[in-house]
Amino acid sequence: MFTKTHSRAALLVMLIVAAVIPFITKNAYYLDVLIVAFIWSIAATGMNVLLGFTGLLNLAHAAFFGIGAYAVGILTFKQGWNFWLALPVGVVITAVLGYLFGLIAFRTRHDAFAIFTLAAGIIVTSIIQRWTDLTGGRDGLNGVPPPPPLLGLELEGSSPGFYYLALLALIVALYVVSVVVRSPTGRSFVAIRSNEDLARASGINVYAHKQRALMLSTALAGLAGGLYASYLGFLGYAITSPNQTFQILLFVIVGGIGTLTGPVIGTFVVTIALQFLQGFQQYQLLIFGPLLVLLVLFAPHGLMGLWIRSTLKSRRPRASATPAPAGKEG
Amino acid sequence: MTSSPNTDLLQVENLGIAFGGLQAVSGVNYRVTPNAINAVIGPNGAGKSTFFNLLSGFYKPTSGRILWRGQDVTRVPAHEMAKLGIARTFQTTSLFKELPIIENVLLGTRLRGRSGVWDAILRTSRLKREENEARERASWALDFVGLGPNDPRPVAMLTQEAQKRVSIAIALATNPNLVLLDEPAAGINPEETAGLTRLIRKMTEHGLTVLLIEHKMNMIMNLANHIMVLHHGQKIAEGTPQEVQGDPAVISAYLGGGSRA
Amino acid sequence: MEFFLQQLVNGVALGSVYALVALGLTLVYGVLKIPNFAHGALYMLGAYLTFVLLTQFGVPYLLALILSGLVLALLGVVIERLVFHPLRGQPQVQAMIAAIGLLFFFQAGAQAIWGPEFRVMQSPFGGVVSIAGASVTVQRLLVIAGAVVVMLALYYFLKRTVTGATIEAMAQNREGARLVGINTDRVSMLTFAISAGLAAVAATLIAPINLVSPTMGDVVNLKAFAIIILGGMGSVPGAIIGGYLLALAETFTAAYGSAVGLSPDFAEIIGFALLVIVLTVKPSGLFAKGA
Amino acid sequence: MLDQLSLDINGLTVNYGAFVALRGVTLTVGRGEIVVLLGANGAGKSTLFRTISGLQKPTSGSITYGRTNLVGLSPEGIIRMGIAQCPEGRLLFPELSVEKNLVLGGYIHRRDKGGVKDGLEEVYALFPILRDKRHQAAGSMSGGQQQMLAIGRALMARPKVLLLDEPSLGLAPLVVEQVLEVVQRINAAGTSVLLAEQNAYAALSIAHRGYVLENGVLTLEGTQQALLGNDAVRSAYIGV
Amino acid sequence: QNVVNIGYSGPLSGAAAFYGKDVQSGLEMAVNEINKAGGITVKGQKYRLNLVSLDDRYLPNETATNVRRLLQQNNTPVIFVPHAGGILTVQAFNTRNPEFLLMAYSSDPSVVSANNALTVTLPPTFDQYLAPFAKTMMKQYGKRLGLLATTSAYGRAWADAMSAEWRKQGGTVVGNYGVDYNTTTDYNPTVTRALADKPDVMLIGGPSQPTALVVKAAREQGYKGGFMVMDQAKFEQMTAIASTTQLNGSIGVLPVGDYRTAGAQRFIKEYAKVFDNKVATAEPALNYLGLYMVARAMEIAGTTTDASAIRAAMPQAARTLKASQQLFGPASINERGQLNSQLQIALFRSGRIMPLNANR
Ligand SMILES: Nc1ncnc2c1ncn2[C@@H]1O[C@H](COP(=O)(O)OP(=O)(O)OP(=O)(O)O)[C@@H](O)[C@H]1O
Ligand SMILES: Nc1ncnc2c1ncn2[C@@H]1O[C@H](COP(=O)(O)OP(=O)(O)OP(=O)(O)O)[C@@H](O)[C@H]1O
Ligand SMILES: [Mg+2]
Ligand SMILES: [Mg+2]
Repeated sequence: MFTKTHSRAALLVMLIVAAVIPFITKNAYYLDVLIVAFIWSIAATGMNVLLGFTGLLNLAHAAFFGIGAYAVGILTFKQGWNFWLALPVGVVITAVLGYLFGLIAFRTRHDAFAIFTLAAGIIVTSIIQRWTDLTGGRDGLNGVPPPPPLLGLELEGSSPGFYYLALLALIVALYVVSVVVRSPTGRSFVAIRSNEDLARASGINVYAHKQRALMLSTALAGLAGGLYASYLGFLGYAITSPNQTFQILLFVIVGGIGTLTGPVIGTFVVTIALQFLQGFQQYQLLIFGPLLVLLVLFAPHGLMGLWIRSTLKSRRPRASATPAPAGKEG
Repeated sequence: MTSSPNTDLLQVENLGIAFGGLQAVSGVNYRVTPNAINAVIGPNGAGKSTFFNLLSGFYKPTSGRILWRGQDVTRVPAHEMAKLGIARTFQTTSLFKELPIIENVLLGTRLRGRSGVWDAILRTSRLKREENEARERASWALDFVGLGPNDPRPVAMLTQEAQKRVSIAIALATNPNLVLLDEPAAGINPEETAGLTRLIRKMTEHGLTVLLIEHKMNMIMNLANHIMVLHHGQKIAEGTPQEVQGDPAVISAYLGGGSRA
Repeated sequence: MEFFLQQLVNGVALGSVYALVALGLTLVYGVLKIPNFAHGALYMLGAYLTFVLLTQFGVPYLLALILSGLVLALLGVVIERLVFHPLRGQPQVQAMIAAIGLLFFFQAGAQAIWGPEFRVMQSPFGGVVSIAGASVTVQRLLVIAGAVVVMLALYYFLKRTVTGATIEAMAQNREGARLVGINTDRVSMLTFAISAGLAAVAATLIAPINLVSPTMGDVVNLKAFAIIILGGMGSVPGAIIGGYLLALAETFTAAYGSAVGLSPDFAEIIGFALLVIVLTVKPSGLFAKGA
Repeated sequence: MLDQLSLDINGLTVNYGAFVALRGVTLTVGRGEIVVLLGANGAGKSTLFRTISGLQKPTSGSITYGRTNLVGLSPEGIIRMGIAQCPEGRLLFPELSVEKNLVLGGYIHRRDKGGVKDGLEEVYALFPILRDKRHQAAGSMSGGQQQMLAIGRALMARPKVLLLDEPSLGLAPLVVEQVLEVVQRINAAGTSVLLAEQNAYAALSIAHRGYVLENGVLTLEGTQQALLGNDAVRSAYIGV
Repeated sequence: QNVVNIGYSGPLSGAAAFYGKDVQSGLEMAVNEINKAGGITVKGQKYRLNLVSLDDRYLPNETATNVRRLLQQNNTPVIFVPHAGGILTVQAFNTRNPEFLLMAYSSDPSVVSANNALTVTLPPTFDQYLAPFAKTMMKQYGKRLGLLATTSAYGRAWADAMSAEWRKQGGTVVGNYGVDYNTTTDYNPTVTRALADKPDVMLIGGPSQPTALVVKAAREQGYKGGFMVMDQAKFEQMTAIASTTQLNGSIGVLPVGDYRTAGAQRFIKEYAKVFDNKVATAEPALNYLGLYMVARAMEIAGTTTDASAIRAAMPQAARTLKASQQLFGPASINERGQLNSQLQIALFRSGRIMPLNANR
């Protein structure tokens, strides 16, 4: 219970800080790093729905991010759609493709599921590479327009306007995930993660719930991708690759799997850490790699897990090794 | 007790399943006596758990039919079976280990809910109504098995006996007509076994039908109204405890001559 | 016919390398349940090590092959001790992230030491022989022969020796293994040693045909994952058959794909397409045990 | 029985975090004895067994076998001393064949190929079903069959002290009888046995002595006769 | 002392790191030389140059972030980017506040056709090689062309353009078997396939070393025809892998060391000295040249901050470079911001590289 109020408070503080930043600095680089982190946070939150709450590792997550990005990019750039129409349509397209993907992917379980999705992701990447007429192929798509100004607020590039747009999208994503994981549906996700056979015996339609979790997860990936496309203006196939998926996975795990705020914190910490390490140029991964190893060794439940554990310790002498999944209510 | 087709709960005809070359269950005809305690006994590896897995939709039979209230449910998936009113427990106690008691039991109520993702996002009244119903049902089930809802610890930290009760509560929370219990008394002591016996009796008093696998003969012979004996996947005997106990085939295959058990 | 034969040799040589890499991965992944995404980096380090032995120390090729295998085996033991052993009992994704951390470290390390550019490893077996009209480099024959010898030895070890059985036993039940007196720590180390050693041998065999660079393991690594799933996880024959299957599929896509409208660069993803199709039809993989 | 020694446990305390699972337990398994350990669920029986086998580190106390202190030895070291366990939950190798499970049970004697073979024959003689299923994966057998395999695997180590943690769990009455007979036979051949059981009557009927463990503390100790005659024991562990 | 920061965002880690490092080396060498010679003089003030390099792993989004960082944290008036994706992304905002000059190193035609007012493109587009390559090779080896280029956007464009040119000159294209030169484990299957069509000439190319492997594989399988080597691959690097005998009959870009200009000869020697005997290719050479032009343009424009003015001074800067800095002959910059560096083509024949004149 206390962890819940704590994380609520933490969330509120974070939000307030996030909201005032554009008033403090107009530095396009800082805004850029934050906007990109907001966008990846949404994608990481989506991955967490599936991995953290439902226990399914989808290694095609970046592919869905890419599908959302290309959908919005193509609709606005090639079809001339308005961004505000293209974004929701892009999200729906991603979720529907997620559903179709699930039809086949959920025939497999456990490790086979993870590797199946890895392979599927690689295939999506290569389709995007080869379907030149639609996606621009290996050249990519250049010139995706920024969202049109809204209420006189400029939304182009690393502007405060886009900053608030991305922040708002993240808040919406977090809201949706938080209410869903607390609902009976979300509880069923956790049941599947915990014990699939018992869930089935208890009358939970495991397949249908996996599909729902996957659609929610891919919809969030699509939302993040759509924002990314109109933020950057350029789309290349590289954003759909397994490497991107691993990066998102990193965000989720560094922050703390199965917690609401973990993926967001993880995204920010990793993104900012990598910016700091930029000074080391080609040696940055020489430092980052061991940092990762140390992290999983000494904070196996991510930064949020570390934090929850320390609060638990102060409250109760016998701390349990596992953090309370956020899906439960006290 | 006479059973006409419309009071029939569960009936199987010529039921069988093979794993590769092994015929784990074969040609079993059986009818569950409604509102009674039915037992399945038999040597290890006789196919009892497999029989349960067939009834609850976890395995698809390679031959035969399963009828529920006269309807063919042979190919119905497990979660649908639960919705129809067949609940089960597993031989090795199976729980949502990292969740507390109440969450475990609430999950048993999930199958009656229709609310989905949108209800959660929009916080519909349906969601709230279902949530209240679920909590009521869950606390009823916990009450029934004699546990309190307020223990915040993950169930993995509870005693074996409490865990067994939780698993029964999850089954009861699904609002079943028929409960399949796979060795509920394994690994608990005589005192606790007695408590469990009382609990199972109470289930039939509440109008439930119980189908039970157990090796504890004292318990079974006291408790069961009707016993079926499986051996090598086949039914070798069926009847009241007295009938079964005296059956020479059962004695040689299963009970043996001694009285230590 | 000559064309077919040429392609067959190409495919079998490539398959030998795939099989060796996949074997190492399947041991660690299937047996210790660690998805070692750093496996490709070990492969890469094995190649560099041989490269250094050849160019800086003038060690003969075959000796370099053995030395590189041994040193990598040692490195396998070190990472098992330092990283994966302490992670025992944690969820799989933790090990996966640790492995990715190692991958970053090894790749960046290799770049820091040897630079980012491609290196060329000359093999002493540079000749070309003609077999039934197909011209085959001696190095390719060496790849095939070397891989087959190593695989037979490994198969014998795993299936016919008690020490080999301990690897599988520990995989299935660590505590059970300890109770019968198996030193599970030693078995974990042994598994990693074999796995990394195999990677180094595979890399040393293929490097003279291809190039040595810090990222040379990336693609092979992904393919090895596809192979072990294709072949059924943890299954030793599965990894071998899967390796050859994938290589032949790639080779023959390149060879005959254009007849059915598949461009040769499709060969690079045929493995993943195959995997998706196989798992769609048979979700547990081609050679999965049990039902 | 010359190489027989006694297993002595003195003031053993075991913690799981802050939770005390065993508190100052003192107990002896003498040469050639069958000793029964009775106790409700969660009393700490398995904890004691795990600690003897070296899977769990005690907080304090000693475990000696003859003159050797077992505390601090690895499980491998302990089984080499001749102390084997058939654990709760069986801990088999589910995907390996029955025979490989048994062969690995004789892992510490692996250099003695003939001995392992003889061991196999002995186990198959005790449990003929295992011979029939020797090529089947252990995990695909029924619960009871697996239990037999677990006992057989422990015997393959040719133990001098055999620890049996609830061997009758989930077994058919006929098989329970067989198992207890087997225990008696093993014992007659010179192996001391420490047996944890819920099935107190059956266990006591073959035992020499017994202990009662409650909430991590030994509360009662006595001979077979004394315990069978004890009212508290009768009501708590035997049932009326 | 005053300092002008010059930005660079390229792949310094990952699969393309060798390429990013090559470019970076060229820039670094120029910066060091200029500083050693006392820096640049702008409106009478002395300035030292400082290269700020950031790794973008070849990812456009990372390039965008890096560029914003360079602008905000380092006030760089000029930024070098060596890949098309990054360049195109940056072109979306380099003419807006704050403006900066983008030094683009990519032969992708869309970089030039974007008509960006603040971009200078360093490498020549590949179309100038098409006609002479085709003409020379068709005459010597025959009319059947097999395509075996890398599958990057660049490689495909090259292959398409060459097919058109080849047909225009009366040849036939017998097969198109692009493979990814960055990920392929074994080139043999594809080479075998391509040879089955009995081509007289093959178009190959990607990074130098894999390209050399393709040459080697083809020769080992008995191929006797000619190779047209795309400009991404450099003879001076290919010789480390394929023997000169195997390379005989290849046409490609003249190695930097084969220019008889004093600038090229000095550059090659210096580069080998500074970078531990690394072979200098056109990559470091052109970026080295680019950096000298930037330095000169700042002096001419009399500003280290005004990107438009620096850009405007670039043509004059190119013309007025000292002879020792003109690597390939007199450089010039055309109205679309493209450097004409006078690169030449070359033929490998009897174990030697012979320059040919590419200009029509
Ligand atoms: N790994 C553990 N962490 C925390 N507590 C544990 C752990 N293992 C056991 N316990 C607790 O220690 C106590 C003793 O457990 P133990 O398994 O030894 O009992 P037991 O007598 O063997 O019971 P059973 O008859 O159920 O097998 C129980 O309360 C149990 O909950
Ligand atoms: N998934 C499976 N694959 C292969 N064989 C199986 C499978 N499940 C069960 N079996 C086999 O079917 C037979 C019956 O097993 P089952 O578990 O039903 O026995 P049981 O009667 O419940 O025994 P116990 O009383 O020991 O629990 C056994 O021989 C077992 O090995
Ligand atoms: Mg059973
Ligand atoms: Mg126990």
